[in-house]
Amino acid sequence: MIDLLLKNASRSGVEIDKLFDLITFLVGFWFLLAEAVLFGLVFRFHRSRSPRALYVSGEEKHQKRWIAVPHVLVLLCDVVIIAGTMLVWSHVKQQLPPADAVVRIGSQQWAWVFTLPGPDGVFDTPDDIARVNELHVRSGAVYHFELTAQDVIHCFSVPAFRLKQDAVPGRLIKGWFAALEPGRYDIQCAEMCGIGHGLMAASLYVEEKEQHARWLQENAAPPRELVAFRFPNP
Amino acid sequence: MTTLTHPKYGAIWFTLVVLLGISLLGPLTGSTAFVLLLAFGIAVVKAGMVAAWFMHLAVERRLIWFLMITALALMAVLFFGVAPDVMRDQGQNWGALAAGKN
Amino acid sequence: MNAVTLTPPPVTAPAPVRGSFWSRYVFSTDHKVIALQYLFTGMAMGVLGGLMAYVFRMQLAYPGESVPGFGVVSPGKYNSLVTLHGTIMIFWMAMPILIAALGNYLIPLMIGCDDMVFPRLNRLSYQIFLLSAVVLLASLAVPGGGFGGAWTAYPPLSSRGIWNHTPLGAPLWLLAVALEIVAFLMGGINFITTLMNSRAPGMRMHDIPIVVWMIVVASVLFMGSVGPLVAGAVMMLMDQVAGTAFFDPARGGDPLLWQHLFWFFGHPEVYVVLLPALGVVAEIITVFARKKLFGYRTILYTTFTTAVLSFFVWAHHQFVAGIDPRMAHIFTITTLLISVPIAEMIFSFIATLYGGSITLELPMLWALGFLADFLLGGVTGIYLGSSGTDIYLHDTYFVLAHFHYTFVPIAVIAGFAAVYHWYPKMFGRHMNKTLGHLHFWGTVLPFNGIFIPLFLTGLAGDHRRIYSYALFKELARPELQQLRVFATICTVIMLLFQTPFFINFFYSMFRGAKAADNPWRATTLEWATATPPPHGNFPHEIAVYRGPYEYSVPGRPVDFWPQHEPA
Amino acid sequence: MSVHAATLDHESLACRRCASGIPAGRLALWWVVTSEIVIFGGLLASYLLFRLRHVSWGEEAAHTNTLAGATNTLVLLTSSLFAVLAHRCATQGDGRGASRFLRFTIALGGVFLIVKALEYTGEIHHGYTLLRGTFWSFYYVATGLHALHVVAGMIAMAVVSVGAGRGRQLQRVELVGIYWHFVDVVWIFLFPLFYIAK
Repeated sequence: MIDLLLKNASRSGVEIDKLFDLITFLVGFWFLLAEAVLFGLVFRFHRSRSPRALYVSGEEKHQKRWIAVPHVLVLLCDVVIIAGTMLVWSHVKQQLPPADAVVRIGSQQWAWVFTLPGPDGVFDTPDDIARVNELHVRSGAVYHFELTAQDVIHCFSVPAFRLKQDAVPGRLIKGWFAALEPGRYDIQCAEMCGIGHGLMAASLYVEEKEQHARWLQENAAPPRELVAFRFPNP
Repeated sequence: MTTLTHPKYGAIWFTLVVLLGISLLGPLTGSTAFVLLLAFGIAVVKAGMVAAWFMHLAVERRLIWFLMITALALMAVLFFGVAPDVMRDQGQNWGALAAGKN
Repeated sequence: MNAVTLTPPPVTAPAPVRGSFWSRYVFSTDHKVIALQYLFTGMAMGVLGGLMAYVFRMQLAYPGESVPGFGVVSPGKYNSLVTLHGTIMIFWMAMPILIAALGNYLIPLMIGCDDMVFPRLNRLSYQIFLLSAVVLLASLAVPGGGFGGAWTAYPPLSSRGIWNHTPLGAPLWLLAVALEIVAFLMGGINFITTLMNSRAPGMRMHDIPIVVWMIVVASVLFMGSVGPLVAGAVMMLMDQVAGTAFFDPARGGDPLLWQHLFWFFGHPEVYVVLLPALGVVAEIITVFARKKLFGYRTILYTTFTTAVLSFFVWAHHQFVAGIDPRMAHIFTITTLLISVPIAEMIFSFIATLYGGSITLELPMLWALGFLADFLLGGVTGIYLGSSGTDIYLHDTYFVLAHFHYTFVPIAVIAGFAAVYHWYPKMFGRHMNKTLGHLHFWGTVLPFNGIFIPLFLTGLAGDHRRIYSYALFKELARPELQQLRVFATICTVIMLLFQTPFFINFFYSMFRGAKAADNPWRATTLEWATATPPPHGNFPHEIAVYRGPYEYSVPGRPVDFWPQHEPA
Repeated sequence: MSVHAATLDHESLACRRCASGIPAGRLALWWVVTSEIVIFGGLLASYLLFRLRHVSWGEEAAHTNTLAGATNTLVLLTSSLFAVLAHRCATQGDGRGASRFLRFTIALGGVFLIVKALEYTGEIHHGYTLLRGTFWSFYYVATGLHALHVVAGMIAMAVVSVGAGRGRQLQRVELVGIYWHFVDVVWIFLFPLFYIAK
């Protein structure tokens, strides 16, 4: 359903969208039912149709049933949603699938710094590629990210990936994503981080395998102005 | 004012002071775990005595006891809810970065 | 149905008003005067908060352009506008109107008492509240501007001036919130003690009107949850002004601690304002459906359940905030469980309508509007309480639309329901119906027009608190911008349609049709005295013989049976 | 109406009723204590979480002055005794006795503050200031907040003792006593937290 507004582009997003649809189905039913009953009762028992009200306490057993049965049904729906959401949560946030590559994400007021290990696949070597507000990844590969913040709390959010994680100064948070298809996607900061919060936009470029390898080769030397960025060691 | 029989406040005070003395002697034993257990055990006992006899919780309506216990229970909820984040340096998929001094 | 009182209550002539203007209206200890002081202050702050919404909605619809009546909205100003809008609407509009004004006005009247047990403490709490509002407004005028770290004030952003760029605005904001909390703690103690001790003879637990229960349970909730936030505020203030590092990880603090302390309060706070609103709706639907409340005890017990559960759900605001992911499971379960008592309560309200004889008077319209709109706010909460979908929806406009669908029905719609319902009692006159209908439809329709589009933009990935979407290609799409413009136009319409209300409110106070003592033919005790009630409320001590909602009792000549009428 | 209006402040209907069985003043005070429990509870829970996380804080805590802490515990316990003796006098209708005991309590509160001041001075003198580290921030904030409560209690007791000395509002002696005992209880927990656990 979210797909209609913003197309999903990641592996974990598929599950989240399905969960969203499940919840929409369940709560949508209750919502429509409750609204229909509400308006129906207001219409049916308007004074013009019902000049004298009944005396119903709602305290007797056969009356309480009208609340008790929906009560149990709501609880059942809750159980279904809880089961679904636990599954999705553990897939997206808890179990990281084996990584094809790792990216370090640093955030500060008001920019993102993405560090890729470069062609050799090892961090802290001269061919590391650090880029401000620009992340290049390979389509289909599982990326682990290591997320932190320099100053205040930021939030790494890629709406098209259904991916969101706060970057907290003082801690290193790990997570994963895997893009489904090539393209350019928005990266946003989703946590209020000061007056430049609205400026913390970045781009996520998903590339095919060969294209990405070429990009890594071409950019293996770190641009000079970025050497100053200190990525805190875990 | 409700009628209230007053216990022997002097004796209670004396017990409290003795307990204070014992908690001060704890560090002499040298065992950290014992010191902590003793100190906090005595603190709970002392607080209980002050509440029960000086604040007259012992003869107060049950409702007030319930109130105090609820407030303390809420703090326990807070503590255990926050502990996985604030009391630890490591957790699932996160770890604290080396900070500055303490 | 005006002015029909078949059982004339024992009423003496309204007391002659004595004393100067100051002692009667400003330094009065009369709970009704204090209630009106809270009401007027809350309404004034509400207007201010609404105008702030106008400014930043205009910025979002027409980014970078000068907003008529304000000027160009810079990012700093935008942040401080959204922060202050949130803070004001929760602390200075919803709480004073729903808890303080209604609690002060209704509790002594509805339990058949002459005043609060501590009238001077009551006056002091209002004065501290007023002071807090002044401090808050002052925080906007200091160098550096008003605080802009969102109403949740997450550190380290809010704890250090070098990051939030409001070295004076932030501490003043925090001080204002702390003062407001003090005022409400004092007021809450007064409410609770009054209800526990000063009920009219014969009023048992189950004879207390639901709205009084709700306000008092809300006060207890507030008191139980706000302590850690007060402690956190002390720490935050020390961080801001003395340079300590409670929340600064670089020097040994932990920013997540504040989030926990804040939301430990912040989530029960939702119920602190929700419960009185539900109480108001319960009172109104019984009166205008001429029905006994369906399942009084069920509603009461679900209230308690909700109150208790609300202490166990706070971290659902922090699913993606960097908390340990294992905790999310626990908080998902507790959060979704809370939907059960709330759903049950709403079902009971709807069931109350069954078999009724409904008149769509103005208060009833607002109460039904509350139920219809709050339902959407309630069900969208499921998406956010469920950790899996919250990953995507957290901090998007979906969240924003969700909680506006709860808070606007709570604070605005139920607030207006209360005002329209008790206005005759407060001022002894009726409000104009035509203007009232204009106001109702002009508020409820644009309200849906604002937030349904925002649900959609949220689903499309719009994040909150971003002052311009120009930099985000996915969000700068024209169809999304059209939704934003539509929402903004609806905001302006909704704000404009508050004018008939204010005209109506102040005009009717002096020129409205005179109201009888019990114009709605209601059963609860506040209708058993003169209109408006004199200082001291009841001409003589009043006793209670039955529950609060005895409408349409078979075999009675009239369809309501007041609580104070002997059998 | 005029009957009520004349007597509203003290003899109001609201104050004459007592449905819960606990007089309004004492009931309200228990609610005050409840709200204070969660305030101090939040602060101490935060401290405890940090303390259990940072083992190194034990070394910092070694620099707090146990003797001063113990003295102050003794002082507060004794002051609580006087507060409760004042209450006993009040229940026996002896307003002057209650007033005298309250003055002793205030005096001991003063002693507490003096010891506290000397303790702070010594620590600051040795470089253990508010900004030395988060342990010390907690130490000063927690004990400082407690000291503010001591001051508030002393002021309240001064007001009550003046009234009690003239035989008025004797029920207030108990109320201010409950508050004072609560302040004492908070200190009973602060003492091991900051002075003994090292």
